[in-house]
Amino acid sequence: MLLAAGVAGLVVAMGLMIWRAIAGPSPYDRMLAGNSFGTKTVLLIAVIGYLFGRPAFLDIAIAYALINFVTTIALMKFVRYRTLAQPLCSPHDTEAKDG
Amino acid sequence: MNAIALEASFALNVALLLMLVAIAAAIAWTRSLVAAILLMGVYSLASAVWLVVMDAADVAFTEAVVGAGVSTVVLLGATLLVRPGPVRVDWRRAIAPAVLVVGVGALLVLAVSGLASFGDPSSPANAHVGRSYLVETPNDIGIPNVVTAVLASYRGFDTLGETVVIFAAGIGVALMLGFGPRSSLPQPPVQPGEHHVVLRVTARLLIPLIILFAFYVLFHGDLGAGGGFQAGVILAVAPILHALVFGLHATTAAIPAGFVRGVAALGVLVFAGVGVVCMANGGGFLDYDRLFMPRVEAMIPPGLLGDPTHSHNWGQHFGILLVEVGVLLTVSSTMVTIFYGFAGRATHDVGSAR
Amino acid sequence: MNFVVTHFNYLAVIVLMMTGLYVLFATGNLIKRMIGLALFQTSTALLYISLGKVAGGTAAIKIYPDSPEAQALAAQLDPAYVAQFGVSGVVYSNPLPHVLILTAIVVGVATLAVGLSIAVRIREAYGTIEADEIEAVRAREPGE
Amino acid sequence: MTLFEAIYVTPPALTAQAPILVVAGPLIGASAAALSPGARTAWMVSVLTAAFALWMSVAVVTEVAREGVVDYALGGFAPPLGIALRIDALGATLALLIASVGLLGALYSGHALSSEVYPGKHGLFQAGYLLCLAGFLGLVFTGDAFNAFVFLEVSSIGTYALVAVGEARDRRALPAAFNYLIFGTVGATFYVLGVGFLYGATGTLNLVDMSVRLAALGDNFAVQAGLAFIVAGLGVKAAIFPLHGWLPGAYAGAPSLVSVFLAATATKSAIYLIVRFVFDVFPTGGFGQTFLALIVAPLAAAAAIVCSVQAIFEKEVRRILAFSSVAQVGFIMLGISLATTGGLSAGVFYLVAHALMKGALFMGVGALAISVKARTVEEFYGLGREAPWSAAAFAVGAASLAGVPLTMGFLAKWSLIAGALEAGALWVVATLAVGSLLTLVYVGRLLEAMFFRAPLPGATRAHEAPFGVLVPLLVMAGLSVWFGVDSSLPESLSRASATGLIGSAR
Amino acid sequence: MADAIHWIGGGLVFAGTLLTLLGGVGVVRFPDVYTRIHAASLTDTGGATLVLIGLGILSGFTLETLKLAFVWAFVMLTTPAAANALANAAFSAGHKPRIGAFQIMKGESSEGAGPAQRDGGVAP
Repeated sequence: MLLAAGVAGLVVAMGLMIWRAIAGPSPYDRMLAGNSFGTKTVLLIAVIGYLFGRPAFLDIAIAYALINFVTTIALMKFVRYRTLAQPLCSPHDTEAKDG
Repeated sequence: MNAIALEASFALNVALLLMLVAIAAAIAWTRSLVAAILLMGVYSLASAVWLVVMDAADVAFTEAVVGAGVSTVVLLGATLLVRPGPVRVDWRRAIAPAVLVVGVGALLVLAVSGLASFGDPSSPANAHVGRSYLVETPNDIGIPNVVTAVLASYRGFDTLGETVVIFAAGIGVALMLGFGPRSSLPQPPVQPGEHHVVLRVTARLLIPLIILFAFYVLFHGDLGAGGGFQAGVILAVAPILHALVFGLHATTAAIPAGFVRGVAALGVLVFAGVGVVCMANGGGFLDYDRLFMPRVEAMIPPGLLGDPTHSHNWGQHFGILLVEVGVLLTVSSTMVTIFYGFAGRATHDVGSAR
Repeated sequence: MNFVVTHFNYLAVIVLMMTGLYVLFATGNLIKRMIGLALFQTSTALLYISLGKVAGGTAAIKIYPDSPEAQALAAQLDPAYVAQFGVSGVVYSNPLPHVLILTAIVVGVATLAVGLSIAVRIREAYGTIEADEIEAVRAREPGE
Repeated sequence: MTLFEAIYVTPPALTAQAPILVVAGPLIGASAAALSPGARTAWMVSVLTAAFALWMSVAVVTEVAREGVVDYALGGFAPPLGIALRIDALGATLALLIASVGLLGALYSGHALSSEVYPGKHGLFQAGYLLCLAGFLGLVFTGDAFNAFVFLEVSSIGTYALVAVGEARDRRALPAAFNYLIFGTVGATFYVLGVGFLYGATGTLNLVDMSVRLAALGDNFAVQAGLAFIVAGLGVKAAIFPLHGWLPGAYAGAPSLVSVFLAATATKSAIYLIVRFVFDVFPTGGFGQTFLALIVAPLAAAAAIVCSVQAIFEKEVRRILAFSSVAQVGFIMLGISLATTGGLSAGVFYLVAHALMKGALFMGVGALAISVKARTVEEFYGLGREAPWSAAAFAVGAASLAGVPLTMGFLAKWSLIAGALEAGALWVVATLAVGSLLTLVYVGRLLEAMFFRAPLPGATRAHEAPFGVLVPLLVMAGLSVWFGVDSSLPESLSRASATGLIGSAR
Repeated sequence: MADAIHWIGGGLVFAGTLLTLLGGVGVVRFPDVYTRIHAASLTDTGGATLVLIGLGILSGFTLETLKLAFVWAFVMLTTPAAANALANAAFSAGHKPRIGAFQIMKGESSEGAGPAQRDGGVAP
């Protein structure tokens, strides 16, 4: 019962994230919503695995967490830096540029 | 608890489908390409959850890693290279497609009306061949994951074709976009003092874990959701993340583009080679029961790995594993080739092609 | 009305397919068209998966017949139903559509990659990825 | 069949595995070509692989001639659980055709490619070419509806990229390839949808099993709409009339090797699959044939007229040939939709004839274009005297297209008319007559330009294509004449195909 | 005992999802990027922790517990890092926070100003 209520809560939270992803207004809002949507799907998979009696689905949740991260980084690089190929700055690089 | 699971399954099915419709409508409606790409990723994640509810664990795995992962990255890479303006909408030009789409939709509804109702266990789709796989797999193949058994053994030829399709896509992208980073890649607009040390440290921690997880997915594919394809994509995510954080030049220095292409071809050769070995031992193509020569087969002790009843399935076990390794090699290296192609191409202007 | 309830999944999937096709045909932007194509292909996958769902079924990853897991799953369902449609006491969903769709998803991403790479080259050759502008450039070329 | 029995030297162990080797050989060859270090090695791999595929398909044809239908269960699982290859006379005919064109194309690519594709990409290009070959061969051999989709996509994905490579010569290849990709993918997805509905109604993917269960099922919306989706989806690939939009651009823009190969095989294998579904999978005289007669046949007739007219008004030689292909597909579909033994066998004969003549024509255009970048009809003025051998081969192909006696095209038209008269379909005869007259007009225009016009002032003078290009070209053109004189082989194959299809459905 | 485990575990899961839901409300209602990131990332990690601990209690000590720990580790590693990256990128791209000391100091409002704030120059 509690698990089912939890599932419902997660689905509603996912709906809210979709709203934010559609509404924007800035691309960072959208990315935030996408990333948060991903985290919620991870949790949802974990919970429904238990609810349906197949906890082995947790493997899928791990994959979601990984993919979600990589996608967010790719989007961030796209929006902020307009390149996928150049490295992200390390503190060392920036200091060299400043000096 | 029990009845709740069934009801929750139905409610989730409806809720997620409605969510998918909403996302699809938003994709159609939005004029921002970034939003469309991001929503496509969200769509993939949501449909993957729906797939879990529909008991399609393996498909959910694939859809998540492909739809939300690789597709998004490839779309972003392409969008960077084409530097598009906003998507224009011309309502006059949208009428004919709308009519066409409604026509197709009507035909689809007509077709669907001839299908058995959703979830019917005695529908032709579920009662005939699909059920036979469930009944026969323990004896024929001897692995728990029926989807893997069907994918790699019963319909292994399809999977060979699928591997070749991916290989062909790698060839196509390499023919179009070339192989790796150019010297004249654009410089990002970096503010003074801006840096991403958190990401660099996180990535360094994650990349080995990703590779480890990929091999877990590969070798666990017999027992649970997963297999060569999913593992291949996850394995490819490691160099992609590396390139995103540490730069493409650093990645190609570690994993050269030529090497990656070679591995892609090698994967197809491994898969087809398994088939040829089976043929050479007197079986049909991809008949894993004949993977070992009879002399070798006689040497396998019964009850190896503690499973006395299925020692006759050793050929199947090894065949599936080898085939999955072939799939992994081709898929991961093709995904990396595609990423190299898109991320490594410098933006060109008209006339300066090639 | 009853039809809508029993075939809800199929109808929702049809709406998704129509959306994908509409995006594909109504926009001139080549990248958006590829997104529409991907949407259409993914929705086709959803149709297959809906075909293979068995009410009360579970993923076609075998559970050992007498394990507590199997008993818990069987307890959710009417014993007569399990006896008729189950395989050694567990009702599974149909694995075949899952296998087919795994293949179809792969084909989808392959098409996406090739299509986008061609779109990139079009941008380099024509300076635009809007279908009507490409047409306009082509119309001015000799030999048309 | 005597020709092949004479040269037939295949060890029995290979004969038993020949069906799968036809498909798996090019797949392995493709990865070898992708791995090969230089352009020359890649070409040799390509030629050897195509030759092997041809050898094995000859073995399959002999086997089919002896047994009627050859079945091959993959993975050791009997269908419907496993995937099975099922080769009847029609499949064997098409495999022989595809493998022959594949080998000639591979030989031709030795010289023709270097002027069109950057040498560093030859390995990948040859790999893509072999993948297409494997895809088409797999498509005609498979006995499984979904496996056919996989091979459809193997060939298509390779083709999209290969067409786009033509941008080195003509940048219009790029939008054409993109268009082809969109159309082709929608078509393939429609096919998958149709197969999904058939699967939902029958529960099987194996074509033989499916036909048994469909016969028991009777009328059902899912089945009927499924067939409509399948024919529409494959109709895109086969360029059936309103769905042919991708074809002219793709054929005109692609590298000449790809044009040759596509013109000779791509639409044909899709037509094969349509025939397979309508006559083999669906019950005789049932919905399938009604659908063909009521919807596809009028469209085919429209194609035969409209696209011939379009071909007359085109300026570019390759586009003329491409529109002509759409019109000729119309003729083939007209023959097939008669649904009689005579009509079907005429359709199959026409299909083979068209593949050979279009192969020769596109190869001829490619050969002529090696020395001068001739594209439009005006630029072809006077080439007949400057490059006589290539021009002669082109002329033979054109004559066959127009239906001049002593060529295969004449026999094809003749048997089509005979089949239509036998079935009492006078409107088909009329369409054919009008279409043939229109064909004469554009063929005449091409030949006039090449042989009876002086070169444009200031045009660069062409010279004869290299030997390596000329040999496959002359062989291809020679086949059209050879089979026009001694038509026993294609005649017997198409007759066997038709009786196999109509008979097997009963 | 089994009943207690059921209630405690289920309660933790429910509490976790409630937290996530609250975070979702925050993401929709808060005024600018930074506050939204704040709402999302804190509740995501907190909610994930509660949910996964709850599931761990429900499952007892099996292989699944290990996998739960892995999921937890991944979520804890990636979500804050991604949030940090987003905030970092948004700030360096010129987004100004709408509330808080920064705005009072500079006296600027942010939403919709500056070219970098549009969809990276792609959207209208």
